[in-house]
Amino acid sequence: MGEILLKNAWVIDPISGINGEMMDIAMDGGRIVEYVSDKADVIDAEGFLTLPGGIDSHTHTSGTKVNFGRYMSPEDMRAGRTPKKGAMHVTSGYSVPTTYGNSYKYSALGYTSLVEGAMAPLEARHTHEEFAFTPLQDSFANVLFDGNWGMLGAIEEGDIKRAAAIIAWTISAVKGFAVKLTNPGGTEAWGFGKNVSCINQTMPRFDITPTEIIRSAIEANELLHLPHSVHLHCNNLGTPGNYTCTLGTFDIVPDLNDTRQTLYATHVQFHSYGGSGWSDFCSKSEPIAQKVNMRPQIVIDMGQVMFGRTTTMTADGPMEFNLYRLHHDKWSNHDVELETGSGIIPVNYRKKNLVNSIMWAIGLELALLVENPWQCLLATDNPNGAPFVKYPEVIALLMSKKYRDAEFATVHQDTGKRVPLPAIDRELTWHDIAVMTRAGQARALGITGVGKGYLLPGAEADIAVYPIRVDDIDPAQQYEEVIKGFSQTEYTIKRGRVVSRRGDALVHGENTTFWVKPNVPSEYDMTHDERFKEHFERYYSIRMSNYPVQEEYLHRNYCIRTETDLSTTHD
Amino acid sequence: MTYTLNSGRVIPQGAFVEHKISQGYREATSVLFIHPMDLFQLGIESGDKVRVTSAAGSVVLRTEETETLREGCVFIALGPYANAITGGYSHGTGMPDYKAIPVEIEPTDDPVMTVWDLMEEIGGLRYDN
Amino acid sequence: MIIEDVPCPFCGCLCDDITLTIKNNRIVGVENCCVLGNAKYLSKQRLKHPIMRKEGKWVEVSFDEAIEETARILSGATRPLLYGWSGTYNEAQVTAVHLAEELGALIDSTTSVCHNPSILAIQEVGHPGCTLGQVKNRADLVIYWGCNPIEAHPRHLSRYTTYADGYFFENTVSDRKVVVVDVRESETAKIADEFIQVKPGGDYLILSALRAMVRGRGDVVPATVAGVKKEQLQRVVDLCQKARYGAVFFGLGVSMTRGKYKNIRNAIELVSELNRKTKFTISAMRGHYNVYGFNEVLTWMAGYPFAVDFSRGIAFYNPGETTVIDVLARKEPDACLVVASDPGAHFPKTCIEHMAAIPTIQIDPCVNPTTALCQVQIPVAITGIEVAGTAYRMDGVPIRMKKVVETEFPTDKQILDRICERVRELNGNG
Amino acid sequence: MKVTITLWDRDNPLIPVEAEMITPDAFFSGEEIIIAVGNRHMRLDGIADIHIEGEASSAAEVAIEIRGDSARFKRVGEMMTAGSITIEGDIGMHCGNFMSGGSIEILGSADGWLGREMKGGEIICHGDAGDYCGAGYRGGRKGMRGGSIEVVGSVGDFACEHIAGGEVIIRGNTGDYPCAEMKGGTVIILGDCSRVCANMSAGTCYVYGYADEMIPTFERIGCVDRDGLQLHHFRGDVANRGHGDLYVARYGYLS
Repeated sequence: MGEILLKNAWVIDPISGINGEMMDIAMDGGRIVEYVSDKADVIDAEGFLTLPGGIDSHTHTSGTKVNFGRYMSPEDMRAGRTPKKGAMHVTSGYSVPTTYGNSYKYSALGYTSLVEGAMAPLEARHTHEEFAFTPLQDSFANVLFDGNWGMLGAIEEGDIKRAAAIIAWTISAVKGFAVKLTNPGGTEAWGFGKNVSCINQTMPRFDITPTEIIRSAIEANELLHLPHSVHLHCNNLGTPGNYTCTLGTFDIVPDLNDTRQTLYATHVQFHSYGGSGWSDFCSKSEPIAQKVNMRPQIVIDMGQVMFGRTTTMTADGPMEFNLYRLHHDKWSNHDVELETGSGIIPVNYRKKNLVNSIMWAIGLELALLVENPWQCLLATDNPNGAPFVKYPEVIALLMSKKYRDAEFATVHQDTGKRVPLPAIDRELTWHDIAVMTRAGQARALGITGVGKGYLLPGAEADIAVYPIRVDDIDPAQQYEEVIKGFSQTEYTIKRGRVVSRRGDALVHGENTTFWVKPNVPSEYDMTHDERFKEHFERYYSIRMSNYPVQEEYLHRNYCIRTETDLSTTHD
Repeated sequence: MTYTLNSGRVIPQGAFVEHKISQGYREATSVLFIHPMDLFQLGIESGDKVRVTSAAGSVVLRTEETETLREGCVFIALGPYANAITGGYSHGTGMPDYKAIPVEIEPTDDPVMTVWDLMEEIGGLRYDN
Repeated sequence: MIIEDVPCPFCGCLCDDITLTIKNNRIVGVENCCVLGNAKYLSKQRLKHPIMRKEGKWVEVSFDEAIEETARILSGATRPLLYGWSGTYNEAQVTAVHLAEELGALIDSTTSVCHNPSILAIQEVGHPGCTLGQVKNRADLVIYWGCNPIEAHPRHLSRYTTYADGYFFENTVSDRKVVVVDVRESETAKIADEFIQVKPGGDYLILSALRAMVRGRGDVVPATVAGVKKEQLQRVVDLCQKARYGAVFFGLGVSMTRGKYKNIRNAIELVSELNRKTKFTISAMRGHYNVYGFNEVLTWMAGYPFAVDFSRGIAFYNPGETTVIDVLARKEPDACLVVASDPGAHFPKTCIEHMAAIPTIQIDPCVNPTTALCQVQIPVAITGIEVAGTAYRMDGVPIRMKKVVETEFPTDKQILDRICERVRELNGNG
Repeated sequence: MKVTITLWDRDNPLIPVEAEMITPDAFFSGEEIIIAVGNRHMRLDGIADIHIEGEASSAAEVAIEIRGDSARFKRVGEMMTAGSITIEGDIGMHCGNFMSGGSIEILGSADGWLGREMKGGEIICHGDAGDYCGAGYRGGRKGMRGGSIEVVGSVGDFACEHIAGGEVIIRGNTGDYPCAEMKGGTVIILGDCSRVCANMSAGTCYVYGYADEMIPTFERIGCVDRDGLQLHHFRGDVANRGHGDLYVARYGYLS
């Protein structure tokens, strides 16, 4: 992490307003600086496309259910094995690679920060253990609150501040980053094998609806001034006709924050389905995208599906059971007491399958129909829609109508009648892609303040240099070159050090875990709340004192402290 | 006659797990639980010793009667005595047959070996400093 | 000094509510613990120095010499085997995996001889499971199949099932039904509402019959299956279908018997079938307090829960081929490292015969039957008492084990780190 | 091209050797044949004499003969597409893994996983075969998908697990659970077996001997005549919503 000078970089840095300039970037101590001395190591970027390090704002790489995805799938593990080589350890796995496998492959794609999409608080230690073995990316964990009895009880009582206080205690106890709701109300109902149909159905155990959970969590999130907004996996994932539920959900989102969105809706492809069943299943990307275009307080990610084998894993337990009944393959389920659940099944998205073909089209449509790229980020909900190694292909599809048409010709022949994709001519630009793969993520996650997502002095020196000369290729025509260029960086620089070169990881690396700690007034500190403690000791199966994730699990870490609006005198 | 031998965890064996060289562990793991009718047919009483022989080997155990087993089924706590008559074949699964092992049982006056004796019998060296 | 909420380093229940009284750096009082954990906490037996066999006799040696000898033996081996791991913490297990990778070794854990079949079954059909608190709060039907928690996991019933406080119960004991399936009337069977005494090895057949009956195809099932009358099976099916939440727990009585993983697969498929009617979960009664932790560590590092062969430079997994019992029975290994387990007491005779015939090294705090099979033994600190670290409860919940007394013994991790470092040097990768 | 591989006596004959490059395809391409003895990689000619006679214009014209102690040689013939391999003695695990064409003849016995995930071609084993003959890999997708295996002797447990296609003839007996999870293909067992076709969903299995401990969830359809024998026809496994066909000459239940 000494001095480095990256020369002749052709930079796109949307947050800094740089759109294609030849620059030299100086780094020292892991940060970007104005100048370095003449002792600096010099790296020649040779005019290659240089972007801030990639950020995946919604992926599943670490933790209980990810590891269970590996555990239950030796056939997936053997599909992607690499031997020990130089600084690289042995890896296994295709759709759910081992931690080292994830880290090396993401690094080869130029990614330097990853947000684990769903961490059950009770099992948070596991996620942090895996973060420690994902050495080449910084880590963030979304904390699941969809079925949190404490928070739901407070919402039922109408006490938003108490709900916020419980979020604050939990999120800092488990060293998490953001509030995640997965099928709010539904995962708790799944505890007795039930689900909720949409946002206005009352839950079985608490006298509240998903609408109230989502609204209250958003308000609580803003009271705590968390960097990221509420991160929502909507109700009814994967069911035909669910787009009305998604639209209804988007309608209830207030606009409460002027620096970022108030709601991040994840893998929206899975929530943009029309039809009354599988026989008349169709795309409803248009109304969904229109709604997003009208509501700047919402940011979504694509949840793009790509063809081939993968593994689906989500905290949405009931959804996975329905998927299991459809596929009759393996099914794992893991309900987490007083908090959430999860399910895992392997899938194979096939071009011959009409539903799969429509799903593939919907993700692309969302990215092309949402006008503002800052509002629709690129992700596959790795590995649910596809393993992240497919990102270069997704990028190429978005940049080339020709490529889309060529692919479209190979999918199920009836797809054209069910989706608007063939009629969409838009081709995204290099700048759009830079927004959708790093700048947009940094802004949506609220982490520009800690130096993520841009390349000006003061920023973290996380940089990806792709072997692409932007002036030499036309992405609309030469999509194969785009795929190749984004598949393997020339250099991936992490915290001011070259960690990956032409696909090989060069160093063991050490990640940083980012977590939040809201500064809560003592009357809202749950550590001393008798009612909270009594309830905890009575119904959890572990002691409250053993619940918080100890400092030992964090290694290198950065605590984002926030001031809150919880003080009682404030009202 | 052929009996079906099962092995499993029991409290006394578990409690001596950290003291496997002790008399207590030896006593807990070298007892063969057997139905009274089977004892009767063998012509011995509870507490008498028997030699138990399987395809994998044989071992001397002390009997203890119990009516919790079906006739023809015998039980032993898991441990080195059980393993002296367990084979190493796993049917390609990695898991040997620790349960439902066919065994022959005959009365004997031979002594119940100590754990060290069992280990030395297969080429080990006791450490009793 | 009183230390509360200590997690117990004995069985897979990983009870985290133990209270210890410490006087002069010794545990003198134990509260809330079962007899098994209690015996471990109060145990005084341990090996005091590293020992090595020289000219047919045991001699005390230094840690340096023992480590050097271990590294020399392992790095010179063509088919080294690293075995054990369930009685140590994740942080040490991680080093073990790196060591295996460096050596091109086989690495396997005690899982191989306990719930290996459960994992093979899960790999075929998945696992509808849950954390134990979910059972405690919700399950009105508990089925213990081929396990005897009263003797093997003594606090399982009081902390997580029959006798545990549950949110959805007024009267926790009377509102829950218990079914026990076993070949003998175990202590647990005595408290059951329904006890199914199955003929040894007959579990698979009964599970198939239950599945058909849940599907409404009892017509094909014969009048008696593996010693159990069809009427009794129908009663159990009715109990299951009426339950609001059923929880199945299974043990070695299913995994070790005839059919092995096919039994567990059948049980999982029964549970999946029942989920079409009501809520059901199934869980393995894991033995060692951190046997699950090793499965997790090896999985995130190498992709498989146990039995990984690094001999070709990549991770290869095939139980039956890469499992410890099989390689020992085939007499493949030419060196063996045993850590935090006791194969001498738990492996079939033919397997430990081979361990005695090759250079075997043990890292363990205690003298045990495996000691007799070794060339070298290195004593270490006791996890959960003298050293802190992570362990995974039987349901996958990770808990931090505490250090409650000081020790002069090095930790498993320290010893393994030094061996690993020395092996790298000997391999020319230092 | 005729390739004769004569294995030398090894210092420690119990250490397994992985020899997936011993295939007609590899000899035809002229690649260096690397094997692994435990964790040491080396050239095949470091542990065997290799004698090559004649030329070949395709892998189909390569005939390999293995002499000496090959009982611990694993993965011989893996992925082979054509040509032939003859093994004079016993062969280790995973012989003919994934093979899609050509033939393997084993004059002795085979260890476990003979013809695992095989797609085509044929294997004849004159001795016995171990566990998981014609089966699949862990994780339970598909076992053997095509081609044929004939075992003159008996086979171990879990024969043809997950089998999805192809034909297997076992002239002797099988162990426990032959054809478990069967999805397709045909298996003929001339001897005795136990717990046959557990959890099958499709495919056809004939047992000409005694089927012990039948799975209690098969529906008896009737009787058929085959090769002069009366066979009971069962359909199942009902527990698994299966519709496979199981024909057995004689059977019994564990009641």
